[in-house]
Amino acid sequence: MNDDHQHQHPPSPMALRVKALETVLTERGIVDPQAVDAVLDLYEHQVGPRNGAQVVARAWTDPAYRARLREDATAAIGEMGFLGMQGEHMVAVENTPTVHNVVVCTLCSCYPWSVLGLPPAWYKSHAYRSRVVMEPRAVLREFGVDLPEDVEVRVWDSTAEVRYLVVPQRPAGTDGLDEPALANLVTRDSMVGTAVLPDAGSAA
Amino acid sequence: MNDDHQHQHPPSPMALRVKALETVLTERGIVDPQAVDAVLDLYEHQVGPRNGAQVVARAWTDPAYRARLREDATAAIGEMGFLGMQGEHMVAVENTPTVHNVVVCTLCSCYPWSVLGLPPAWYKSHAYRSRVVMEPRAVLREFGVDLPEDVEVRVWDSTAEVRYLVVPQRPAGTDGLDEPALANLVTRDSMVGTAVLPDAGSAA
Amino acid sequence: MNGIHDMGGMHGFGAVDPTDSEPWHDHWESRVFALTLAASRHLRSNLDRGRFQLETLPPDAYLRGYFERWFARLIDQAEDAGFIDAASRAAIDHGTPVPARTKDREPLPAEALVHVAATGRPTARDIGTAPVFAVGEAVRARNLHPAGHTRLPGYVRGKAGEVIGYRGAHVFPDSHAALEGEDPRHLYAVRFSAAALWGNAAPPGDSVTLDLFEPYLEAAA
Amino acid sequence: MNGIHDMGGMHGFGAVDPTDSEPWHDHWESRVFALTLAASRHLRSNLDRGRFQLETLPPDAYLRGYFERWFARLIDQAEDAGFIDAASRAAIDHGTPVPARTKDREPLPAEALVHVAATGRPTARDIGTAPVFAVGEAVRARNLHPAGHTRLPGYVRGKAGEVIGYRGAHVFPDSHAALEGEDPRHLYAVRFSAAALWGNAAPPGDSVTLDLFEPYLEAAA
Repeated sequence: MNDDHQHQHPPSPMALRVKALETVLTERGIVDPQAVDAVLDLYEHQVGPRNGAQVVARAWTDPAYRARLREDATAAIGEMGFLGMQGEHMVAVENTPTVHNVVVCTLCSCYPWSVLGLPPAWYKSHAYRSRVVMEPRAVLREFGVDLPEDVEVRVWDSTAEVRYLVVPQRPAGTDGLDEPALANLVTRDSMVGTAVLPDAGSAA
Repeated sequence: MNDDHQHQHPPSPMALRVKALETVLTERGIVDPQAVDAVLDLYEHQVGPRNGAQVVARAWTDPAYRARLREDATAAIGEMGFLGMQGEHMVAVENTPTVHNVVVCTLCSCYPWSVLGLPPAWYKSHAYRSRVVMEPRAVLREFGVDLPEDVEVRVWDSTAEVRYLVVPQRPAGTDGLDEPALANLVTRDSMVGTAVLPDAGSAA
Repeated sequence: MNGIHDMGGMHGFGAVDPTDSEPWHDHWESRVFALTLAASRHLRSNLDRGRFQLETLPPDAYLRGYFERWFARLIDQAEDAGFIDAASRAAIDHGTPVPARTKDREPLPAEALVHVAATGRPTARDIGTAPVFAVGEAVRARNLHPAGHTRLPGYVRGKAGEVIGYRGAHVFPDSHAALEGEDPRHLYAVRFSAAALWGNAAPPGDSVTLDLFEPYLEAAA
Repeated sequence: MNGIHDMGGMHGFGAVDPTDSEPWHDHWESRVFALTLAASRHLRSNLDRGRFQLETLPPDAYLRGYFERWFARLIDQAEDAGFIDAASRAAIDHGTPVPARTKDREPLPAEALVHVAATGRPTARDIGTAPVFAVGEAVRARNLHPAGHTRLPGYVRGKAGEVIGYRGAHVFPDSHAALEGEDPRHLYAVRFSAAALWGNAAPPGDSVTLDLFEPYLEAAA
């Protein structure tokens, strides 16, 4: 897989440097290349936003679960088997008609890997990190989310080892859907707080 | 002079870019190359720290002048003909056995050109700008100035169009010197506040 | 430290690009990510020290890009730990193959690494003291400017907020990053009104909440 | 704006090198300096706007170096004013000669430029109002975060100090940089104790004094 990928273009200076460093670290016994491949496989194919979407769909449909998620998100997410690195201590924050939550890590780019996978590049961008705490509404507009003035915006800056999962509002018109169908509606960005889920049947 | 200088080394990419921009600006009539040369001649050969040194030496020897410098430095420096761009509004701050003054511009690199000439590179460095307001004593130690704890350090951040001239303490052992001889002892850095003048006869 | 990484509230970085939505732009970025995890056993670092090692890169290097700085950190760590010297570092920088050496460590095997990733490393600790602040209490973030690692962002220092949650006691990053032990401290969710942080022009109901360690806080007057 | 230029109190830039004591490192730097002065008549800018044009460079470009950013500003200004287009900008970037064009302006002659440099451009103005604050009064720097140019550094915002001098009324940079007129305002020297700015670990007698415009200040409670 790696070779296929690298053969598409002449390798960049950074690609060559990384390859050289990997060679040294492998020869010295610092890394096992199979471990490198395995952890990439984990985050590219196993751990991702489908985990968080299942948590959200269950919270939408199971009031007792939702109560547990509010009370102790780490335990409630643990029930579903979605703990792991960068998800050891979880807090779920719920959007409502009057409250919109959005998550950032201004100091680096902390993100709840175990429920959302690895963060998108925009989450790690200097623009997002610097701006969303000071002008969240302007940033959200760049994501196409234009919040009314009477909706309270709560920004969560992940400054310690607590990781945040936004529980988006359940879209209107989804009463007939079961939990797996609901989970399919839940996008990654809606669980970071930079998207609002469209009503069912609307074009988006 | 320019050509001599440029022929010493193959021109750097920046040198080529600047030359190309100068050519465009000249052809379009935006700049007169003679004006460029003239203003460089002004700051390389006419306006420099010797101006400030004369102000300091006079303040040391002429109590009435020193009083005028305290009262209205712009007027007192104007008397000596040393006003000009980036020196339109001057304030003189005097070092004493218990007070040491040091000047910075954290936001850009404002500096009293008309009395000190153009600033040294260290004055414009990110290290100096960022650190001297928070840890002036540590920065001064990097200049070889180790101030006793009981000396009060006053940092002046040039955030508006007021420019500061530090009047260093007159070195001991200079009672017999006349004003021009005293001016020869006054260094640029002592008028920024990053140097203390050594006593006369000491090795430095 | 008051570093370039402490960028909450800065202007000048332009617009956010929501379409830049993948974890990496290039294959090498994924390798740097995974190498960093796979090598961690031998790098004399930890989660907090690793962050500090990013923060102490020269500011222009920090700004070069996310995985560019992970690479810079990894090569620094490898040099700190004695696995590469200046010559092999230069060779790596040129992207040239580096002479083979004897294997002198046992790398973390794939199963062990995946196990760590899939189970995590909790930072909560039991400590014998009661938390000083209560939920609902008014607190102020202290005006601290340590040269070392801290997780108290500049934009809240000196500002008053309210404790809205207690998170338990956790490994204290300021100590852990300095390799001075875990020194766990109570951790609180503290909510600041946007107006307290950014002035009265901010929308009245909006807020920013941070998880802040007890040593970062004092009772608000 | 809360830009990278507002670096007072930042860590991470290393030690100061007192031996780096000349105004420029290279001949081209002196040309950029003098070209900037010589071209100013035609560049639709002013002292304050020129500073803002440095501040709004991308942070990595800002950090590239002092005269590197003066060059970046000058070429931006030349493009803004219509003297170069994208093609000639690209040619300049490659350092290649740019096709000759008709002279369409009158440059500032040498004598006039030297006269300006040698006499200056005072920013003090007479305004009809009395200053609000008196010497000796306790004031607080407002917690302002404008997106535009300002000369209120981040490190004093929200902090209390004392007015130690009145400087007269001067051109207000926040307005002048936006090409919205001089709007002169009263200017004060305000002294902050180092402890107020940096916490109680700072040496007790030390202080930082800034020249701050009246709109940056409020009476301290």
